[in-house]
Amino acid sequence: MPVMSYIQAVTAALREEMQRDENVFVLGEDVGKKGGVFRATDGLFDEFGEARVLDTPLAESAIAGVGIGAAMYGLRPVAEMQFADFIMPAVNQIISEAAKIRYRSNNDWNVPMTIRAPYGGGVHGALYHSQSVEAVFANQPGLKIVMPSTPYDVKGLLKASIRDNDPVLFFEHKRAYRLLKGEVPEEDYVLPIGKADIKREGSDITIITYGLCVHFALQAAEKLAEEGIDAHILDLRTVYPLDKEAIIDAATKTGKVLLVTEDNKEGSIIGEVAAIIAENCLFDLDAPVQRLAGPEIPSMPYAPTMEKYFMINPDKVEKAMKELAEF
Amino acid sequence: MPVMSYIQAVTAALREEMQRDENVFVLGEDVGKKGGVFRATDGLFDEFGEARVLDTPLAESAIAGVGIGAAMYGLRPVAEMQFADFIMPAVNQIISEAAKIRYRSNNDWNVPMTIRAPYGGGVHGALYHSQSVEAVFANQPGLKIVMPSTPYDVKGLLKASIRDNDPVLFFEHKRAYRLLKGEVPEEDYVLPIGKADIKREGSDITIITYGLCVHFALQAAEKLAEEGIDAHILDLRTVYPLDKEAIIDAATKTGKVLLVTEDNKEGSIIGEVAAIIAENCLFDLDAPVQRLAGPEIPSMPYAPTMEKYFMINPDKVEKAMKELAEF
Amino acid sequence: MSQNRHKELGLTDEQVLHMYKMMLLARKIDERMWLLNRAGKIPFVISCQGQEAAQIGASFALDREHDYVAPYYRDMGVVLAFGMTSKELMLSGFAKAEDPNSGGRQMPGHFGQKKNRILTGSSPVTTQLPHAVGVALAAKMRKDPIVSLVTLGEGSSNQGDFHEGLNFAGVHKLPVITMVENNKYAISVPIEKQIASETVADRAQGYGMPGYTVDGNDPLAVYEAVKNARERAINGEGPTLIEAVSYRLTAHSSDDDDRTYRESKEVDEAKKKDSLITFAKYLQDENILSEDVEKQVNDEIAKEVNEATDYAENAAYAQPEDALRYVYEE
Amino acid sequence: MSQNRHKELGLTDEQVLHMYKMMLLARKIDERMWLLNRAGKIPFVISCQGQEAAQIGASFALDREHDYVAPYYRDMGVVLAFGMTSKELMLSGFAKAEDPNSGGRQMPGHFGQKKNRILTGSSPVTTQLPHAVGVALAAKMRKDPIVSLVTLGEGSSNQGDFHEGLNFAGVHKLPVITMVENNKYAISVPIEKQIASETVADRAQGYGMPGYTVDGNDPLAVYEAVKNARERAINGEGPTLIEAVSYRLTAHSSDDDDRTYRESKEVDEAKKKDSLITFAKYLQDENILSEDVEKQVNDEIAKEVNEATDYAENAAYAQPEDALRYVYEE
Ligand SMILES: Cc1ncc(C[n+]2csc(CCOP(=O)(O)OP(=O)(O)O)c2C)c(N)n1
Ligand SMILES: Cc1ncc(C[n+]2csc(CCOP(=O)(O)OP(=O)(O)O)c2C)c(N)n1
Ligand SMILES: [Mg+2]
Ligand SMILES: [Mg+2]
Repeated sequence: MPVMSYIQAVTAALREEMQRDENVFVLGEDVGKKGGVFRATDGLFDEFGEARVLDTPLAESAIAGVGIGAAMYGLRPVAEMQFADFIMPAVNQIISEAAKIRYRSNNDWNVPMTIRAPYGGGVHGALYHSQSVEAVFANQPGLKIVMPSTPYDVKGLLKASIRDNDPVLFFEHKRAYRLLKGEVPEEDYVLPIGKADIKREGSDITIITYGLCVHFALQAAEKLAEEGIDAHILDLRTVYPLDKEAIIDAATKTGKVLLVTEDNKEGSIIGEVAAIIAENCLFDLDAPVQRLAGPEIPSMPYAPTMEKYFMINPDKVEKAMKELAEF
Repeated sequence: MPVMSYIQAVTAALREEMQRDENVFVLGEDVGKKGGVFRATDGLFDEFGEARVLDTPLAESAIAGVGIGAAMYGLRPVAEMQFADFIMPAVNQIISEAAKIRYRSNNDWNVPMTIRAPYGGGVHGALYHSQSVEAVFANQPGLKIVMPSTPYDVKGLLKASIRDNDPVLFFEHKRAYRLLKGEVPEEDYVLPIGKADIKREGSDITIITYGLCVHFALQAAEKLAEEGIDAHILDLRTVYPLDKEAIIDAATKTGKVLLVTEDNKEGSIIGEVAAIIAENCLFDLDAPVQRLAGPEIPSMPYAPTMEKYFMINPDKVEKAMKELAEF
Repeated sequence: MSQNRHKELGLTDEQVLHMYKMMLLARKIDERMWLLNRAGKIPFVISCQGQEAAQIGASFALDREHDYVAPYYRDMGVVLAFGMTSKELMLSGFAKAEDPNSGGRQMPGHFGQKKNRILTGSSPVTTQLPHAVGVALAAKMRKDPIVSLVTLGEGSSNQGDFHEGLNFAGVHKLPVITMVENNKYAISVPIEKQIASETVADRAQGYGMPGYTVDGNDPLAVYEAVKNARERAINGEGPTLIEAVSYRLTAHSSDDDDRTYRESKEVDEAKKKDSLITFAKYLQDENILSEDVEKQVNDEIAKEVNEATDYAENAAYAQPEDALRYVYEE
Repeated sequence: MSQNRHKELGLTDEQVLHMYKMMLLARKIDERMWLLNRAGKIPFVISCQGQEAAQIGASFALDREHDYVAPYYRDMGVVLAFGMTSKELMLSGFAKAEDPNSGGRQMPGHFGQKKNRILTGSSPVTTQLPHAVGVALAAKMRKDPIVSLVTLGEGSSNQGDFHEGLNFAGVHKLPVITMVENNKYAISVPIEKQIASETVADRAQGYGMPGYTVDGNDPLAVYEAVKNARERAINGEGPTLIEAVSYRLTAHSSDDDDRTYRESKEVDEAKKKDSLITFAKYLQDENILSEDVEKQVNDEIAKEVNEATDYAENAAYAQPEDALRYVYEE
């Protein structure tokens, strides 16, 4: 199996889906000739031409809204928001429109659109090129939010998102783009949206997380294994709607749960995860449900001192895991 | 003490603050001559003139953005979004700008702006005139979100919001506008933003909620009192950032907690409340943390059958309280 | 109106009579909705009154078998012309399960019907504009010879989506026609406080497309403008912005009292230009609408509206648990 | 450039020399930032190069003691003219605690300094436009005789906030000047794929305000346009839209490689019109910039940039926990 980077898996999924279905097309800022500011759409302009790899004007609400219209007509747009931080002007189109079109038309119309966006920090991106924005959308039935953690998951989940008949927000961790590499089958495969995935089996403590933090948790788990602490790691993969069953299973398995997100804590995805646990497996717990997250500040600063202070890293995860194990 | 309706308390707070401080002004759609579609700004146009009670063009991002600019200049704008559902076009200005201006300028600039919006259902408003939108904003440090439940709280908290030197989202339940009446002092008073309030002391079960649901919970509590079930009711009042201490106190007091929101459940405010409890008072609990909320659908439908099915009401709250008491 | 204008436009007598009937049908359904509202039978009405001419004029200039429309809440005329029936509109008014727009989930005026290529609409204004642009983009990509028409109010032309959508259409020369139905008010706010430009059509230049202001009380003037725009679009020459100026003859909606912000004299003046009166006059002068025909038309419409009302009133609501369906694909 | 143009505009020899010095200072700081970036000392640069004439021309036409500016990320010229120092800019480049813009919290180019009436800026483009309109509204309410200037790129003029903000300003006739710095690209996307209208100034009509396209390489042309706009604004005649056309001489930012989407020939052509060259030539022809003066200016600036760099490089970062401060009022 070939080894690819996280971003190469994005490009491969896009290319294969465009080859497979002529209704699939890409639109966004700088996705065409330049191949995207991160080069996620590299080569697609040459292979599929301008009509299917469309450089749009700098206007996110139009990118989403035009995508919705094209999707209602029967195409499968894959819209890129250049940075997740810049999805905000499109919130009305995403929440008021894309999320509600099937429901409000009583199943008459639907929106098979994927919106991709690089999120996350640790890249000297400062306040507006580092944010985790999933919580803004994670209360909107009609939407699905996918946040993969490995190249393998990226390819399988992006393909599934593009084929999904409802709108999917697909957030890619920008620091993972070139940092994470892994085996990715050349053949066609899809992974199920809505299903969490056990990334490590273990019996002492449970870590539930998603995105780049899965990687940090795995690193920490390897270290702690040497100390005899055996961590069970659940990767949410789809952060909305959550895979309740998998969460409950993972929490009850060890009775000690640590939730990790790179987002600031209050109101983040892992609050809902904690609530599911508190509602469903309270009496299986041996320790309070712990949360490790960013501090309650608007976003991570640019200066390296403060950025590092904000970012989750393997050491912080290890420390929290150890504390929980010792509880 | 005079008795006023919830909406009269809104108008009174606006009038008094405008009289008190000439920097306070109101802007929004139809707030001027018409006095607002709900008549929340009734009479202000005549009393303070067009310059301070400004009918804006139909453009929410401009209402928020122009408000931010005026606030940075030193005024105290009170912007009205005609319905909370229509705040979505302004999300970028609120999340990217208002919330982050103090932080990003390292305390150089600030935004003393209040954004008022009527939210909530049960008024035949259908999908787009019934939503609870607080969860969209409840992960954004820099913002405060106030959702009062009584005319008394409305007046004290709206005044506090207007005087606050940071941006405050002030959501008013539109069904409460004329439904709820209560005593409101004529004199000037403010209530603290960020503090929850015990609306009923009790010893058997704890209900934590906010907005119109406080009223439902109080009604249900009266009924259950006859059956010997004594409910403790905490009104969050400020839903972001949450009053953690009050939540922990209320949860530990009875060890049985029911959280209630009119919003759909997953990703709502009460998930964070549950997480705080799971993190801080797990071993004080005698029952799983229960949540009563709307179903996982985009918003409540128009047809009375389906609207009723969605809306929280005293009976639904009573049933949930009883079940919890009997756990 | 001058003689034989409709023939100059290539419209037969039958066609203009058809147009008139549809304008009248829209008006009559709307009037019935108000009666039902005042009788406490339906909670909400939002009216087409005063805008029927623009709606029918524009629709008849399109290919109603193939083109797409993204109407706004006042466009009863547009959806009727695109195949929605009186019965279906009444089902929507009563919020009954059979309502094809939303199964009673949305308020009346929130149109949508896939089989008739009517995009589903919401309440936040102007969001439909980029959707119509997206349809035009998709049609262009697929080389389908169709256009999309999107309508909105003049107040709504101040939303960012207007700007972003029209610029997108202009850059990519897409076959989309935007018609602003300028009825001079956005709820209580008169046009002078909404829009700084002299006309809404003035905005077209900023998007590299032609812009025209036409008399929205004259269905033939609107027909002509939209017909030309459609030709441009089909020829690959890109989008057009059309402003149809009329007047909102009713309050904003059944929840509004317009006496608090406008003079009844102003409304009375506008009523003199009501297209139902002026277009009827034109057809009478052209000997198309004889007294007999008029009586017959009125009777037919009255019967249709009565039957639609009765049917809808007696139809069933959706079951409470139906609210749970169709959040995602099932 | 024709003779004595600056005197016709009421500018003294000293003033135009001052303008030139500031343009050059901006250029030299910017060049130094690139060197520091390439040397791995600062992670990010976004350039003013090619736009200094517009920035300085516009700023000098304002009352730099009282007016407000809402600059965008390329506006090093504007903030220098409004009182930010070279040292402060370098502190921002190095993200040090003393940086007055953000204490090292934001990337360079995210300007803000209350004491100099420079509104704080963010990354999402065009959000600053309504802010400048809000300042103008507030000033009008308080009857303060000032204006606000907001700048943005031509690509950014496609955002909804452009439309909503300018229409608001137009309706309320507010003292705000909007200058679009049209450098022909939005990252890799050339203007033809960004904007459907012929010029950005064409959009002014849609907001009931005058719009002008001027040569952005000519500081005097920009000065004149902004000066007139300021007069209009102060006289209560409302807002103006100005488009200053130049060219982006560098890659979009230090993260961009512009060779993938534009020909180096095109860049070379544009460099011939570089305002640092053409304005220097004008000043030489006017005997304002003799060889001696030029040498002295260059020396002064080199010294200033060196000192600023050294200071900033040696300054301290904020402490990690400083990240927790100033979320709310303390
Ligand atoms: C985004 C948004 N903001 C506010 C509203 C509330 N609202 C409904 S209709 C309306 C006025 C619309 O005026 P106009 O566009 O002129 O259309 P008209 O009703 O006059 O036909 C307003 C403010 C809304 N529906 N959507
Ligand atoms: C809302 C938003 N979307 C996308 C971006 C990413 N981005 C940064 S600059 C830029 C291009 C801006 O072009 P233009 O407005 O012409 O300004 P220029 O950089 O050419 O001066 C883009 C797309 C952003 N900053 N904000
Ligand atoms: Mg109108
Ligand atoms: Mg540019």
